[in-house]
Amino acid sequence: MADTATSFKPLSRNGMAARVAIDIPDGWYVNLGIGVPTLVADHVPADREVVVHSENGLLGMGPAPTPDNADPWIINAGKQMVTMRTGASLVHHADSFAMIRGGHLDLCVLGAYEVAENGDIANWATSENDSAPAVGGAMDLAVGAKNLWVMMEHVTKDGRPRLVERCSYPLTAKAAVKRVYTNLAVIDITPFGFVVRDMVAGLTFDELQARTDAKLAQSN
Amino acid sequence: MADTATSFKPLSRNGMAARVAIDIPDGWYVNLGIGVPTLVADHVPADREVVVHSENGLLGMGPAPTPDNADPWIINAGKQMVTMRTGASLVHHADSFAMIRGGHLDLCVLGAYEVAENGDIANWATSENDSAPAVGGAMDLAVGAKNLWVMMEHVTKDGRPRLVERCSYPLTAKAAVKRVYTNLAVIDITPFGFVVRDMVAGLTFDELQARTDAKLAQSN
Amino acid sequence: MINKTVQTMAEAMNGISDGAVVLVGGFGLVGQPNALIDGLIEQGAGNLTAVANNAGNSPDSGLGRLIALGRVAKMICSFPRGSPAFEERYRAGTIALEIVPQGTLAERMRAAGAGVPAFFTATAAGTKLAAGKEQREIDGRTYILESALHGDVALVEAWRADRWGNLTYRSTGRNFNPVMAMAGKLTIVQSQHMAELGEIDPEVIVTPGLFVDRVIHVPYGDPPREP
Amino acid sequence: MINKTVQTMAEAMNGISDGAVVLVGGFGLVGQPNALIDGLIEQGAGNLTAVANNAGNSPDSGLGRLIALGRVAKMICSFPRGSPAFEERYRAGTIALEIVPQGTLAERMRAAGAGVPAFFTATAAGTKLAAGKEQREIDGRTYILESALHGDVALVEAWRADRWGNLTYRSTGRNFNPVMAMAGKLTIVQSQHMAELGEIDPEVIVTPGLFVDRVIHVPYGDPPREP
Repeated sequence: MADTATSFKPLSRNGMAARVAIDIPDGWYVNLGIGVPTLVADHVPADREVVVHSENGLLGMGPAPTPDNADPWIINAGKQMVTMRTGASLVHHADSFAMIRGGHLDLCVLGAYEVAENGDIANWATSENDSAPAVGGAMDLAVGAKNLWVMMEHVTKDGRPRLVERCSYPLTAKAAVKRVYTNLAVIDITPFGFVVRDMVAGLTFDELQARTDAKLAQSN
Repeated sequence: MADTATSFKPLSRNGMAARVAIDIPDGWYVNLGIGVPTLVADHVPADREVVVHSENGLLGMGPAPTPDNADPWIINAGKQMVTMRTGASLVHHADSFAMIRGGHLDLCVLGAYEVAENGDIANWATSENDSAPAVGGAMDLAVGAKNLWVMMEHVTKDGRPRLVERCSYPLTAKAAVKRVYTNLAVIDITPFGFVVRDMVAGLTFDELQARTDAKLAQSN
Repeated sequence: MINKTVQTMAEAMNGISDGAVVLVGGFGLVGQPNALIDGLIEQGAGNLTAVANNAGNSPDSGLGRLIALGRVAKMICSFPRGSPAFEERYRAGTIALEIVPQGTLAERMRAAGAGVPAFFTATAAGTKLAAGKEQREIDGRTYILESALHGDVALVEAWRADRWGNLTYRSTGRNFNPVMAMAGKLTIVQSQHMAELGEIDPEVIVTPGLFVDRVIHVPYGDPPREP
Repeated sequence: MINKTVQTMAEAMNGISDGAVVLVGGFGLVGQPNALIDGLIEQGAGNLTAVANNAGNSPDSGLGRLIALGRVAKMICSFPRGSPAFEERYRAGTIALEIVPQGTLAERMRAAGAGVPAFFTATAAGTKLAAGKEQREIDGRTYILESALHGDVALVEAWRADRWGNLTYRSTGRNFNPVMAMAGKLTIVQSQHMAELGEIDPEVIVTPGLFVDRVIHVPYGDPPREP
């Protein structure tokens, strides 16, 4: 389904990141998954202190370094060089995952292949993938954080919906996702399924529903 | 049974401590229980480095302070002021007991009320005791250390044997003790029961057996 | 901006309810959050379950005082001896007692902080403290199942703290404090010293601020000296 | 006198057997004990089970090289992508793979070091990684039982070490290293710097020497920079 004939403009990756960032309250402890979610850190409003956790034992991650302050000993879970913010702390992997698994993070933002209307998330393996399966810390993050938000394109490159009645790919966690940010909309997962919270300008509810496998409800 | 008519001299508490200390190899990590076992540290031969662990998170405990270097922030598991040796490290309680429970200590020396010939130890509660039962770290130490040695008087004040066929007091741990140091003898716990390894000068095997509930064997 | 420091003990104690499970740091007289306990006494919550290594010492201070005032309905600890207030109430049957081996106590709270609801341990297997607990042979050894021990509140004593709640401890004042900080739903800290954010080296922070909810500056000096 | 420092890589590697379970510290290119792996390659042990977060990176160094040389029969890790040597052997069916979620991997080794033979966790419950695992509802949530993961050998990279084996790490070079140091029966450390005993503040030692068996001084400098 081509979006070019319609009058709305899907969000860019940075647009999605900015949309997520404005919903993160001051003072939250947040883990941003590898890939697009990492961009969220750059969009947190300047008047909020949001503490970013990286699974490899860094709490209080800062932005990418400039050439002047690059330190190859300081990397994030995506194995990119980063910086430490004032107030940061370092722990080992078991303590770092105690933060995650013990329910101490307010929020984790993950990418996903699919999210189901019951909150199931599939983000680590696809049936097409013949290389070795790789889960990393996604299963820990999905069950551990107080809030799990997903960031993803609303449909796949070939137009298949990613918001589904039931995940077709192997699950990362069951009934874990609370909210999904796509390039078209913000959708809550509720006991009654998907509830649309926000849409890009110019997009109609019916157009969004047409791009979604499961039934959507409108927020009041 | 009075020992005064015989020709041997029971060891003093410091004599027992010295007897234990000469059996501790260079380089061992050792936890010394509250009470008499604490005295062992003072008798380790000067040419050996034995690292003493205290449950409250101090590895590398040194002797009691002089008035000049007393620091009320440095105490041992018996809540006495101690010192830190060069090379000491500090950890929290869960990490400290990970050292114990994870099998990283070479030796723990505990006091006891009774030790049975199968290695059972009773050292935390007696039936006469009507105050609140108090176990502290004894159960962790008894199951965790690679070697558990017990230091105790050979008989009670009223002459009842403490080395028994079967403990009458509530157990601290089952089949845990490897060796017992008393004021009369050193006795190994083996698959065949108690085996006498050493006795104080002038004491005969029969005299020792007469003061012991379970059957003793002689070491070859 | 994150600022966990509070100026008054009333703010520090806000919201603690009757019946709360309260974790109390410290071992011996070292690292005891006695100012926070005084605050809790003032605040008024009762029918508490207190979790600590000991059941207090003197009835005139700290946990001993909380017990003497009849605020503690149940004590969970490893070593309740040496606390006249506890012993009196225990003999009178007016306080309940759950004895937990010291290492199991620490591990149960670490488990609570780390999202482990239950774990097997060899400690206490085959003893009367294993009564009623699930038992299992694993690789030829007997273990019992112990459950996570969460606190509604954790009272912690630290040496230095900053406004994010990053903490260090002093010497053996560390003891149960970092473990309880992890296990408390509401973790309240009294700190001897306050540091500017960034003053504490990231490498030496023992309790990262995410485990901490409130910090109050209580520069009381040294603990009393035990014999 | 305790002196865990060894002068030669041959001494450091002495006694590692074919079939050993080898824990390999590091995350990304940071904190990787690559010199020890070179020593292990030289030493000759094969048919190894390697435990690490990744299955190596380049086939020319570290764990990737050990795999490329056919020494690893089984890989236990959370994220094997990005290792050509591993992927080639995995597709060819000449290396076994056990995928473990990263946090479960860390916790299983921490459990091994702490004497916990098995523990419940919510991670992976209801997923295909829970297949064959005991499952239990506790307080309305589903958990699976995971077991301790011991190493016959742990290979660790540290920043500073003394002759007792007390260790510190640098920045995110800490990662799995302290956890693996606890979980290894034989823990071997390569350290960038050697300190005199007592030079490292007791408050900032991350791995106390009792977890460490051997230390070799390998001042290699900074890790390579990833993009």
